[in-house]
Amino acid sequence: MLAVINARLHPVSSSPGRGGLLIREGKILEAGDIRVPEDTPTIDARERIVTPGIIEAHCHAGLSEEGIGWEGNDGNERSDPITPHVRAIDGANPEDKAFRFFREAGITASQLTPGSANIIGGEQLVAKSRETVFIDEMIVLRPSGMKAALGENPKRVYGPKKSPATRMGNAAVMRKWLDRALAYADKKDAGDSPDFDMILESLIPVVRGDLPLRIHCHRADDISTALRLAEEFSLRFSLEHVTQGHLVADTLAERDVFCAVGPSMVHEAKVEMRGNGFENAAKMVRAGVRFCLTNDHPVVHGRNLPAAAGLLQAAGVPAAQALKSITLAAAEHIGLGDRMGSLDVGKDADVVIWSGDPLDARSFADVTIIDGEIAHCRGGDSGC
Amino acid sequence: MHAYIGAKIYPVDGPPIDDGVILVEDGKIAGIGGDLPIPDGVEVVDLSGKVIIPGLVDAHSHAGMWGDGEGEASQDGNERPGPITADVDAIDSVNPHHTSFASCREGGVTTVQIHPGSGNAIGGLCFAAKTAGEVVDDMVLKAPTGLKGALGENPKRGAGKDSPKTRMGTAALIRDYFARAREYGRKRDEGKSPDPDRGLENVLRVLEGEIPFRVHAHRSDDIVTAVRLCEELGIAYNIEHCTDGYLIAGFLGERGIAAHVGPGLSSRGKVETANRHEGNAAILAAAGVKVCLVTDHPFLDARYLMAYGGVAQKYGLSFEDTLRALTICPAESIGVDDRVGSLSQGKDADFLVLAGEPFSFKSPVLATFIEGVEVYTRPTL
Amino acid sequence: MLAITNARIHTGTGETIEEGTILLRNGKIEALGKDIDVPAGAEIFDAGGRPVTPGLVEAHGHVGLANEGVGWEGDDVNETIDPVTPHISALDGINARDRVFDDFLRGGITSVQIKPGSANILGGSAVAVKTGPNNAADDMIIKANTGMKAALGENPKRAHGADKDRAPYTRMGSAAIMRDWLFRAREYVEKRTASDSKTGYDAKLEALAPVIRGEIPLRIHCHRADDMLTAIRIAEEFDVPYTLEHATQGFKIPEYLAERRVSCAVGPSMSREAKVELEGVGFETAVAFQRAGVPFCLTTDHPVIRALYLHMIAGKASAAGIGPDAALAAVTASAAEHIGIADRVGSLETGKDADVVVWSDDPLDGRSHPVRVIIDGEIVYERE
Amino acid sequence: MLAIINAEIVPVSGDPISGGTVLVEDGRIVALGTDVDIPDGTRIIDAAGRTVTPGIVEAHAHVGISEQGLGAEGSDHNETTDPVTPHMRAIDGINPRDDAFREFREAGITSALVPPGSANLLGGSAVVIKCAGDIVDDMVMKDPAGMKAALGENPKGAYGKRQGKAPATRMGSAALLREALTAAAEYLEKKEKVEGGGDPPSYNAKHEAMIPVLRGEMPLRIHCHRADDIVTAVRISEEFGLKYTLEHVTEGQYVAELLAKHQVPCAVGPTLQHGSKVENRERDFRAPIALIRAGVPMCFTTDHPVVAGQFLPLTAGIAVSWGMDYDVALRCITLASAEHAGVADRVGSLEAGKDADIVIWSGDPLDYGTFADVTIIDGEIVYEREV
Repeated sequence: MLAVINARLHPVSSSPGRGGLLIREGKILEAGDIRVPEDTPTIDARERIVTPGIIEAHCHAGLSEEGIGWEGNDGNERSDPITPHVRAIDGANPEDKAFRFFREAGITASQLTPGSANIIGGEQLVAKSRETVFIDEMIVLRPSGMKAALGENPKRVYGPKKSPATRMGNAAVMRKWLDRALAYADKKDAGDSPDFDMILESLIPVVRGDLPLRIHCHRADDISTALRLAEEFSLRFSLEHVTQGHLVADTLAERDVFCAVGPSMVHEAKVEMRGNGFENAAKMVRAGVRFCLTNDHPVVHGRNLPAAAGLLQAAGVPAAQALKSITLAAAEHIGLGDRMGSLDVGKDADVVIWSGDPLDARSFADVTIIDGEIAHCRGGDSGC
Repeated sequence: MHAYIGAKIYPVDGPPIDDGVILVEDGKIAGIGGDLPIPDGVEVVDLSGKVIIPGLVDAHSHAGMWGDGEGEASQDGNERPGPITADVDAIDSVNPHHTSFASCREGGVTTVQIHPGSGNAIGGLCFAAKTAGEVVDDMVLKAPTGLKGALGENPKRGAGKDSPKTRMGTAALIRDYFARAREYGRKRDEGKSPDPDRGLENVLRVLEGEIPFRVHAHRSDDIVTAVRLCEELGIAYNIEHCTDGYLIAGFLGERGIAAHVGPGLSSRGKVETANRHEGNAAILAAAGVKVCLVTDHPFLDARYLMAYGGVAQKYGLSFEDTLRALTICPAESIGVDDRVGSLSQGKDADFLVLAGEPFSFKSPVLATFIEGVEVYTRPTL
Repeated sequence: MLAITNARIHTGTGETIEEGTILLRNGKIEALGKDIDVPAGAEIFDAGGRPVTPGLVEAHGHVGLANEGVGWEGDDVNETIDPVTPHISALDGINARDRVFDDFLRGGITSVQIKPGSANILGGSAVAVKTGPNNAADDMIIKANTGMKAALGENPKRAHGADKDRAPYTRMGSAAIMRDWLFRAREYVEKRTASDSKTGYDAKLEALAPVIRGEIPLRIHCHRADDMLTAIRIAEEFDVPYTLEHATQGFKIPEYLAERRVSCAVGPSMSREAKVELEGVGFETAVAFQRAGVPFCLTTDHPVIRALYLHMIAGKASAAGIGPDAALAAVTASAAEHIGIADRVGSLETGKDADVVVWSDDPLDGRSHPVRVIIDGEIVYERE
Repeated sequence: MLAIINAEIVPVSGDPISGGTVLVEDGRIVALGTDVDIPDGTRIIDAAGRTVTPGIVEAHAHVGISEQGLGAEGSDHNETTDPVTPHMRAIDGINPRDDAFREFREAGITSALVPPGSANLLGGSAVVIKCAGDIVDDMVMKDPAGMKAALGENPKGAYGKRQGKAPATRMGSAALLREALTAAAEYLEKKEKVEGGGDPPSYNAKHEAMIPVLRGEMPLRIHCHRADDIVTAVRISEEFGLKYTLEHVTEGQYVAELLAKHQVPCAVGPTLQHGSKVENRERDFRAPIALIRAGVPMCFTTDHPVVAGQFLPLTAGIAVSWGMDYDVALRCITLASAEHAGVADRVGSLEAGKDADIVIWSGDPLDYGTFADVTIIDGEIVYEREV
């Protein structure tokens, strides 16, 4: 049991109010007006703001490690543009310092994803930022999606000597393998036993619509191509980055496409990122696009995700919605809206006590609680 | 509803109309004529002294896929590894926000057939689109409209390890791939499900007559090889560029082939274009070839397609044929003449307002309309 | 003449004037203070009590050399042909029309020192320019040659040793090359000064001569503490003026630096540990420097962190412990001193350039933004 | 002797003359006007209803040196072994049998400045030639006619990107250019000191080639597209006190005032080119119109074969459609081009005493459908259209 009292609660799913949280076995037992049983360890929030843990919906923590060269870089299996059979779980290092920085910044969960060098890059997972040496102890959901990519990255990595070398090639390579996976799945369903093929086997949940394909796309035309492909194959899918989504915002809103937008803090690093910035993200929000914010850690450090939400606010999005874009909306994006992202009874006790307004870059996460346990306390135990 | 009155109209599928009227409703031409009653409540636009022609149709363009100062990151025209990339589709490479579409609108080009590049012996699917929009899928007029093929220098310059080294090799590759497609189709028809292969399926669409093979060929021997191959395979086709066509005009004319002649205003940068001649279009047209003037954008900037028409006319193409070569002929060649290429009731309201008679520097495009919407207005510098 | 009235003026040197007025005439600050008479005919901008600061100064950047959203055609940062290229000049690579300058104006930055990249041991001369408004770099110059870029640590050995299989391969190698050229330059200067000299013109040595003569500093890129010490060792050996750029691990040796009054441009502190040598990157160094009395300023190292967020970085440094006055100085007056242009910019004082920013709110809050940016008395950016 | 009579004469340097006569003798124009006596035995061309102008001058064309319809065999404009090759001479690479010369004559282009390409920072000396002849030396009007230089993408693409050699950046290009200029200046200084008893420097072909540039005897002709490259070109030229011209000037509209201040001659184009590079992204007619308005001396160029030279008049026509005065546009392909090339004393306008380079047009010379009916170079009919 753990209690947080005297808090200014921002539950995200409902309006802010004063109150506390009662936590048992890693879950929120009571929220708001709570009754604290005797001898319950209690943190006095002293009127500080308390929010759900921040969620980074798209990142490469553990795969592209902090402060290490190629030895710690396991994000892109560049041997072939189609690698659905590789899994983030086999590359993510729980000891990557990024997770510590996450805890210190109030980021309690993240979706770990292979990079975007490949058309189909591999299986993703969602991890809590817990301190452990066993990745399995961090995992909330696996697989949480299958990484895919369009646009510049695959064609830069493989072209011009090898396909894909163009955007047409990107789509063609994707179609080719989805076609094959469908044929393979059909054969299996028909009782034929095709020769075992690990690549096709890994794609079955994708072509059957069980596992979302999470498609990296920046430019508006790449977004259109992603939608075209997803529709053709009736995929479950989400879009990742969506830098120029404002140009096709109505379509995205109409089709209720899940979009993880970002990293909006970064400069126009590539041609396909022209116009990158929070103004575009804000336009998407205003158009009603289903939206969460990502820093694409390490492209922008995940610990700056609350600051990014602040910049979204500065671009004209109401603060509550900006906060939602890094909590509940992010949880929904990764398929865990029922477990995380808000301070509701029954949800995981991922909680942050802030030194100030969480959207002000000058604020600190004073206390970070993951699954009911104190994972970070600024200024040592005395701070709790 | 809008009524555009007062201009001289070249409908292309009928005689010119002095002081004509075009009625536009819901993006379509609701009426056109010299003495047309204007219904009440219509917004009237007076274009006295101006000239209206249909929006230009460019049968060979790479708009949205490369060039125009975009640099290497936006080179999406040739799926290099080749030599056969029949499985790719040009639509997946087209960026509607690319400046090339603005160039098209400025030049009066309202419909383009976008091809993959000519780096590969079989390059991929072509499609037809309007030149204004945010999402390429919404701009599509027809897809696919053909399968791109290439002969001559480009495919043998290919970077792929299997790329052909000679013209003989290119022809052999195409023959072989079409044979495999036939085999694939036979298996499929027999109910044996072959491993899915989009490339072979796209070629089957050509073999089954759904779409034509559109073959890039400059030199006369390449053109003849294209004819030989396609006749042998029994498929519909046309010739792209057709630079040496005038040297074998009779051979092409007796077959009634469509030739997409261009890019205009270019120099002779390659050996296979050494015989380039400005009179090519006129000679081909006289021989009965269906001539379309094309930009091959970006190689001729679409802004200057009208100037190219002027040069073709200068070298003997009649005024009417020049106008047709930029409108209805390419519309027919692409298979979209039910909607564009001329101005008649029921067709899309794609038209240009010119300052005067076409094909002079004195009559630039003042405004471009696509489906009734003014998508370009000439600025003052 | 332009008068900004009703402003909360932060002069950049630690002073704050409430309800103050600033008079700008002929591109200079004519007067500022609480009781300033606004002459008849002056254009008046009522700041409505909002904060007004000097135009921010970015001490270190590659602006205009690395064009936004363009490939190799617009990449003019590193002349990696040779590890020693002192004869090149940043001025010759600046694309004054690059959109990046918009980013600077949007971030309230009015002056920037532009340097060649850090791939080379001796990289070329730097230049200080205004960030707008112009089409020609030459019209933007504040000071033509502000120093000689140099670099130690990972970058030169990666760009040459690892990528090109030539010296330097190691940190020892880098130091040796730097020494060798400084030695040759010293000899060159002596010989060319001698009246009977037969020594022929040498572009590289000629470019190093002002360093040897003490006219411009070496500006040495270094992250790790040992690289910083190497930089100091060499500079003292040749008795040339110098500054340190980045100084990421300065928190390990603040007293050593304080003793020598070494000016350091610290940053990009919001970055991740993208390289081994960035271990410990954060705000600890700024705090340590503040305590020990090391002269320092803060930099974004755009595009590593977008220049747009320089004021957010100052805010974070403030929260980390240096306090608001020092934080603002670190992106204004101290930065101008670091570059050597403090006689003209970096603070609001009579006679200085009329480079002024009116902010929507506290500039140290990352969410605030400039509503007016004024350079040389001209409004170059407006936003409401 | 040759007389063109009944013509609508547009001399460019003066007012048009209706129904006039141009009289030619020994390759020169001896008289023009409405009142010209035609000696007996003169060959007469009746140009009734047709326009007569000076021969068109192409101020920047790689004709003969980057040949048409040939591969590498006919490509002789870029000596890409070294970014500094001032000792190359365009005249040594020109093939008078390049078919493009025929096209030029058919399009009324009678003279051209031929520079080396733009892969090198210092590419070699340019030459001005007439567009008819079998032996290039007999075609020469001026040699050398400027030293070709280049900034921007081309040198760093040719060396940094493709060969791993300097320059790799714009900064590197500027540094190498400065180094070459400074080294040559020091060489020249030593040479000049010889008379005072100094040791002569050992012979250096590159430095020798740069001497006329340093002495201001011929201009540096600097390839630059983007505004910052234009500014760098001006910066370096002013630094060394050089005579210089700018070539291409695609983004000239952004720095028109600077160019006007220094009165830098600009050859603008190829405006009809496609966007082959990032640096020519903004090619259109804004630059020429802005330069003319600002009072910058300018002319048009096709940069043949980048755009085929025959479309130079058409380029001027399109400029008129964008608002350039007709007379100015025509001047920009005749007299202004001749001034840019440094041969205005001989060609570019119809004046008594000038070379008899004359074109009789079927209609308005700037319109798309107009032919050069007759092209005359040095008084000889070098092309006559069959009608």
